[in-house]
Amino acid sequence: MGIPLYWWLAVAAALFCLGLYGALSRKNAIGVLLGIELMLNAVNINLVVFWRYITPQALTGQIFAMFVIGIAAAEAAAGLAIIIAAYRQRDTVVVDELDMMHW
Amino acid sequence: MGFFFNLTPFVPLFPLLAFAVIILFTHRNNRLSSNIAIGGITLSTVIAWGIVAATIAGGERTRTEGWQLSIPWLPAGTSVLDIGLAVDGLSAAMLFMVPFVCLMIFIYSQGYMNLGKANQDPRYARFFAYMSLFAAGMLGLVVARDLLFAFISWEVMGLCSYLLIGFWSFRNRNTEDHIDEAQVDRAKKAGLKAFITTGIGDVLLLAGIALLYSYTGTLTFRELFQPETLAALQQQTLLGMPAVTVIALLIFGGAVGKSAQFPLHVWLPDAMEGPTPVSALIHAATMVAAGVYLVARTMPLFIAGFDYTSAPALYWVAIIGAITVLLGATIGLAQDDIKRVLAYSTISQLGYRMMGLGLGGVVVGIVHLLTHAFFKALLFLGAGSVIHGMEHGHHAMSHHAPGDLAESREDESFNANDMKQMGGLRHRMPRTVWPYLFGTLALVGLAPFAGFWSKDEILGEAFVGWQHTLAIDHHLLVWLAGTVGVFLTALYMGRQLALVFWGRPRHQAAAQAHESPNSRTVPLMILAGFALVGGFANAPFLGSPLHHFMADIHQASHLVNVAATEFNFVVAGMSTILAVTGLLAGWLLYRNYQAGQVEPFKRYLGPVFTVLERKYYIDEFYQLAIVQPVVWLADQVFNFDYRWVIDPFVNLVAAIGRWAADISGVFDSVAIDTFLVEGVARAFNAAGRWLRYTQTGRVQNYLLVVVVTVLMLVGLYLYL
Amino acid sequence: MLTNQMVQILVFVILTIMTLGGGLGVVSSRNLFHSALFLVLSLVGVVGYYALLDAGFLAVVQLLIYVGAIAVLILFAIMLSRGLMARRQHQRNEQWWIAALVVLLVFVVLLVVLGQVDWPVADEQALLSPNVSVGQLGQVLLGPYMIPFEVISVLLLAALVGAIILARET
Amino acid sequence: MEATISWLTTLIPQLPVPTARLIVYVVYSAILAFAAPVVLVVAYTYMERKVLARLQDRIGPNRAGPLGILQGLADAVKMLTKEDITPAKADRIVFNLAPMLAVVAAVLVFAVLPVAPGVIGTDLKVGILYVVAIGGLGELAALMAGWSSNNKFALIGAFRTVAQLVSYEIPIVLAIITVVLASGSMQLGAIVAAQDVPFLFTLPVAFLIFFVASIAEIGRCPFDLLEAESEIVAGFHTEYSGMKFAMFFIGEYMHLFSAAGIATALFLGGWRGPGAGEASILGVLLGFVYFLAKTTLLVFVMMWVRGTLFRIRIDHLLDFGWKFLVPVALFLLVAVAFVLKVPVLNSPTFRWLGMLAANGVVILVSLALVVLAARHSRSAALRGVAGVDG
Repeated sequence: MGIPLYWWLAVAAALFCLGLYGALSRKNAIGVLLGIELMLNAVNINLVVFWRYITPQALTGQIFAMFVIGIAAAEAAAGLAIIIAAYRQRDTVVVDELDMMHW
Repeated sequence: MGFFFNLTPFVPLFPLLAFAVIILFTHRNNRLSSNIAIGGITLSTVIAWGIVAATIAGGERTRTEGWQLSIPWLPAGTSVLDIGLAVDGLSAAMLFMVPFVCLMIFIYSQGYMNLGKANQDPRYARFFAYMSLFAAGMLGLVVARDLLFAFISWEVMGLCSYLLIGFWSFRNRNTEDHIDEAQVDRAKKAGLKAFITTGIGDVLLLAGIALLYSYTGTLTFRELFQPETLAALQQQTLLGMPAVTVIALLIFGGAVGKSAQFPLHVWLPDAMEGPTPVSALIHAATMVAAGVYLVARTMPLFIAGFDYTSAPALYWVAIIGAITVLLGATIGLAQDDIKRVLAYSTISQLGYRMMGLGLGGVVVGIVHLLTHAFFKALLFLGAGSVIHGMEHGHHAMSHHAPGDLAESREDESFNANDMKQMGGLRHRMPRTVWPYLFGTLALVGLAPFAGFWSKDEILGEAFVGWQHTLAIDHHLLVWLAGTVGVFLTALYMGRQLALVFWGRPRHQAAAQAHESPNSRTVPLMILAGFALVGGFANAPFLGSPLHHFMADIHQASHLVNVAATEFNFVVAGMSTILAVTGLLAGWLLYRNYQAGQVEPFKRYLGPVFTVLERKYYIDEFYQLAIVQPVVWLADQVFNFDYRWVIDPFVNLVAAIGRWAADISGVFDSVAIDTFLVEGVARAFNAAGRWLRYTQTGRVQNYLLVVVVTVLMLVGLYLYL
Repeated sequence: MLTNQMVQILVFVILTIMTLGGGLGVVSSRNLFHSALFLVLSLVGVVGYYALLDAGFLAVVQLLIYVGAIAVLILFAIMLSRGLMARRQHQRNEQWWIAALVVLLVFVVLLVVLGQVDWPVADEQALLSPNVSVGQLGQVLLGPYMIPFEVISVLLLAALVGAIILARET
Repeated sequence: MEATISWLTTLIPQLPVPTARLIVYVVYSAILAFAAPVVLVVAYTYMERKVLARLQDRIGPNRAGPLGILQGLADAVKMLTKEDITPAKADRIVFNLAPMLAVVAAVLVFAVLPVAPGVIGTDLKVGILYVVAIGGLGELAALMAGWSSNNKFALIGAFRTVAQLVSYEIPIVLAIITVVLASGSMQLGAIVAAQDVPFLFTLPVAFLIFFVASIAEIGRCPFDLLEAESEIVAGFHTEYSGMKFAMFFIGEYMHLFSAAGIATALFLGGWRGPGAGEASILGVLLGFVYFLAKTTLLVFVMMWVRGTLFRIRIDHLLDFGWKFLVPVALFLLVAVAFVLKVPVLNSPTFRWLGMLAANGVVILVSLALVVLAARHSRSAALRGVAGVDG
């Protein structure tokens, strides 16, 4: 492979950090969800890279990546349903205003 | 015959399937649901008995090595976590009892929950679903091959106990049942109490399992009990003890919670807030048996390198058992609630089993577990029958009471569980009284009833062990506690019989009570048969067959005491005399007890009786020593936050800011200054908001804190 | 002249610009719809990564599920709550600058840590011939990973049912 | 493609192979992306107008060129010279990107289409999965167009379109899986190679499901709800005009061709036919002719359907997808998987016959169920009427 392993890991780390920043700083709940999707993808890149570079014969990395994609699908479905339900009830999707757990 | 072994997975699977089917599909059809539950447990029973037969036929090899099956659970990198099922002599012995007693209880419940009647429980189908899951949990534990699967089943049981004990916390108040807020509240609290109290034990057990896995890398019983593994575990030290002892004590902690040993016994008496079949299930076949079974199963860990000082695991088992025997039996003397007496009796009898295990006697403990399961299920179902009879009497009374008793119709103090309001029921309930009497004699331990053989085996083993050394050791302790326990047991059971079935009715309801239907009395009779003959399964004059059946399993580790005890006439004679004396004393004292009188025991014991009546104030002690401090601490933290430090500080800061603003306003009222003042105020305001950030209720704040914390932890890990 | 390695590096750089640029767009765009479209861009970049890493099946699955399903789902949700989304409101909360600092710190720490680790990279021969058989992937998925696979299926079903129950108008 | 590369390198010996490959790729893609669409669209619009006209007892275009053959060209010129309007409040960038994405999504499918023996853009191992995945981009384009137009009709149209596309993707995938099971590969080349007997004859139900759902995916009559003028004007492309509208239009016709092409590859044996083969240039050309003929036949059937059937209602459309096609496809999948695992049917002929029988059973049972349900609901309705009377 022509590309050093470290590059891949650095790109994945950068993507993860972008996602983390999105999850931490977006006001809108859907924006938070987008950030989480980015983080999941960063993790997936790592899994596949480790498969390709460290254990190219075993398929574990790919399998795990597929599981993560499955989880992401479930997360998106449930998360969006919650957001829609919250929007209906509270007429907002701003995370700061969804503080029913407050105290 | 061997083919039955391959059906082992179905033993826990059928009740589990029944649970799933009822919850998902049939919960609207009550009759179908309960029939599915009963069908599931019946199939389990059939297979389980087939397995028992196969184990008997299979000879020594089958009993020692058994049959096993392993399923890869989660392949993670290099290691694979397996779960599996296994059957050996010990499991087979349990498999004989558990599904059958469950079956009896299920059949009984169908009548108890008033199937098809007007006052049928509104959550009838759900009840059977929970019961099935409960049975599945216990059966899973029995056939577990490793601690992982055992723990899963263990937790399933914990969940079910919570759901079932608190079953009536959702009771629909529109039905005809005379149910009040207080009872609903009690049921709720009892469920929570059981869950939390056993949860304490579960945490210990989980810690023990985790330790075990970190030391050995396996959780399979058979691999754990290899002599090399045990020796290696003995070499390691942890907290000044061999690691194996620490692990054994942690596992015992789990058993203390589940099997209601002192000091975690407090949940068991409250557990009778659930429907009576649940009490029977918990006290006989499942919940409390689980702890005993787990200790028996992991006995090699307890025995490895046993001595009194550096590796005292077994010693503690015996001590806790002895304390529990005396504690349960003495409290049982002073209770008025018929089920509560039985509950404390269970605690006391559990103590016997633990004592037996504490002597290293796996077999004696399990034999007592088996016999006790039959007669305690019998007693509880009998008590349920009595209570139902009383309720019926109360119901009938309000419809056609004779004129002179009209005022008692609005009798608010009526309590169907109160023994002091019963009396003379042997005439009203002739088909309940005989099984109940059988159960009592078995519990008290009179030959030839089941309890006699199993209890005297424990005492005999202790006595023989003591004679061997003549030292003041746990053998002596067990023997003394056990013998005193026999007398106390006889005393409270004598009192109960006299109060419930003899004497004259002390409440109109008791006079009007009538017999329960067949669905309830037939299981009683079947169980009574077992209470009568069950003990012969391990009678010494038959050569202690169960002994040979189970003893082989732990022989591989060469550590466990597996020799069958000789029948000892001194021990047997002594306990028989004490038992008869106790029964007679209880009966004589309470035979002529009249409503409203001071109890005989209270007369003789005075303040001691009050202590017993209040259960040694243990609940109050817990309230004082644990619950209140925690609440107090929470209050203090709250106060710290809102009353004393943070909020006042914020307010103070704001006040200072305002004051400063005022001063500058007075000092220099020119508009330019307001800019600065406002800036200061805003800064303080921001500071105030900052200080409150810890309590924002906003997910993203918390998330940020999490990230920062993780970052700091990583930093610590890297540079320290 | 173009060598194989140079082509790979070129592709990698283009994909990185797509992925990270898309990611930056996701977290910085004011219009949420644009955010979601940037997410698609970023995810397509990841598809390219997978293809570059010889994980062809995974690339197609990523395209199918992320772009075809998840992104469409998110866009749908945004359109359903359109009244709020269209407003050009501030998309950052007050703690955004702390978050930015912390995340930057996390990134630096990650880079340092990743650089310190001595990765056990497989030998040349193994790297040249990775196992890319889709058939084996299926075999493994329904063999050793049977139980996790089933659990994921049940989880998806549960999420589906839960989502319907949550989002259904009562 | 490799042949072209070697030809190029022999022509210019100084040229290194990677560079040559790059050049060839670029040239081929250019042909694929620009030339093919225009030719296809012009040809198919002409064909469609003629076929529809004949079905409606008209003559059709007959002014531009002999037999009106230049009509398509005239239309194209008209379309390209029209004013290109962007609504004032539209989301400009997204608005402009959407039609491009629509065309790109249609073009990308061509990459795996086996048009002639050995002539295939790239024979991916997961080719058919790739086709399905690319379908998602089309939905994305519709969503983007609907959102960015800032127009209620466009938005609702986008919703409808995506709901329809998502619903009909499921029966398509299930039908494809039966083919994958029967052929044992997801590679389109291998699927074509596996069809000694075309799957049309062994899996007719799968073909029907695929074909019907494909029509819905392309959004043609009777599933052309996005163009239900009386309800939602013109769907998600209401606000588009001129060149950008032309791009949606091109995308649609390319989609038509690629759907028919995939159906040909999956069910009609692709380029296979007497004399076709990779051995000689003649065989290759013959294969291409077969492929084109089969594809055009399917396109013709679609036009025939358009000329014959009426548009169905949106709820009926969704019901038909979810309550009929999906269950039937699922049962078919199970039945075919079962037949393939029956050890007795180990000779190819028996396996073909077994699959055919399974198909027959599935279609008979499902039709019987439909008839029963219809009868039931009809009698219920009648009883309702009677109840009102009584």
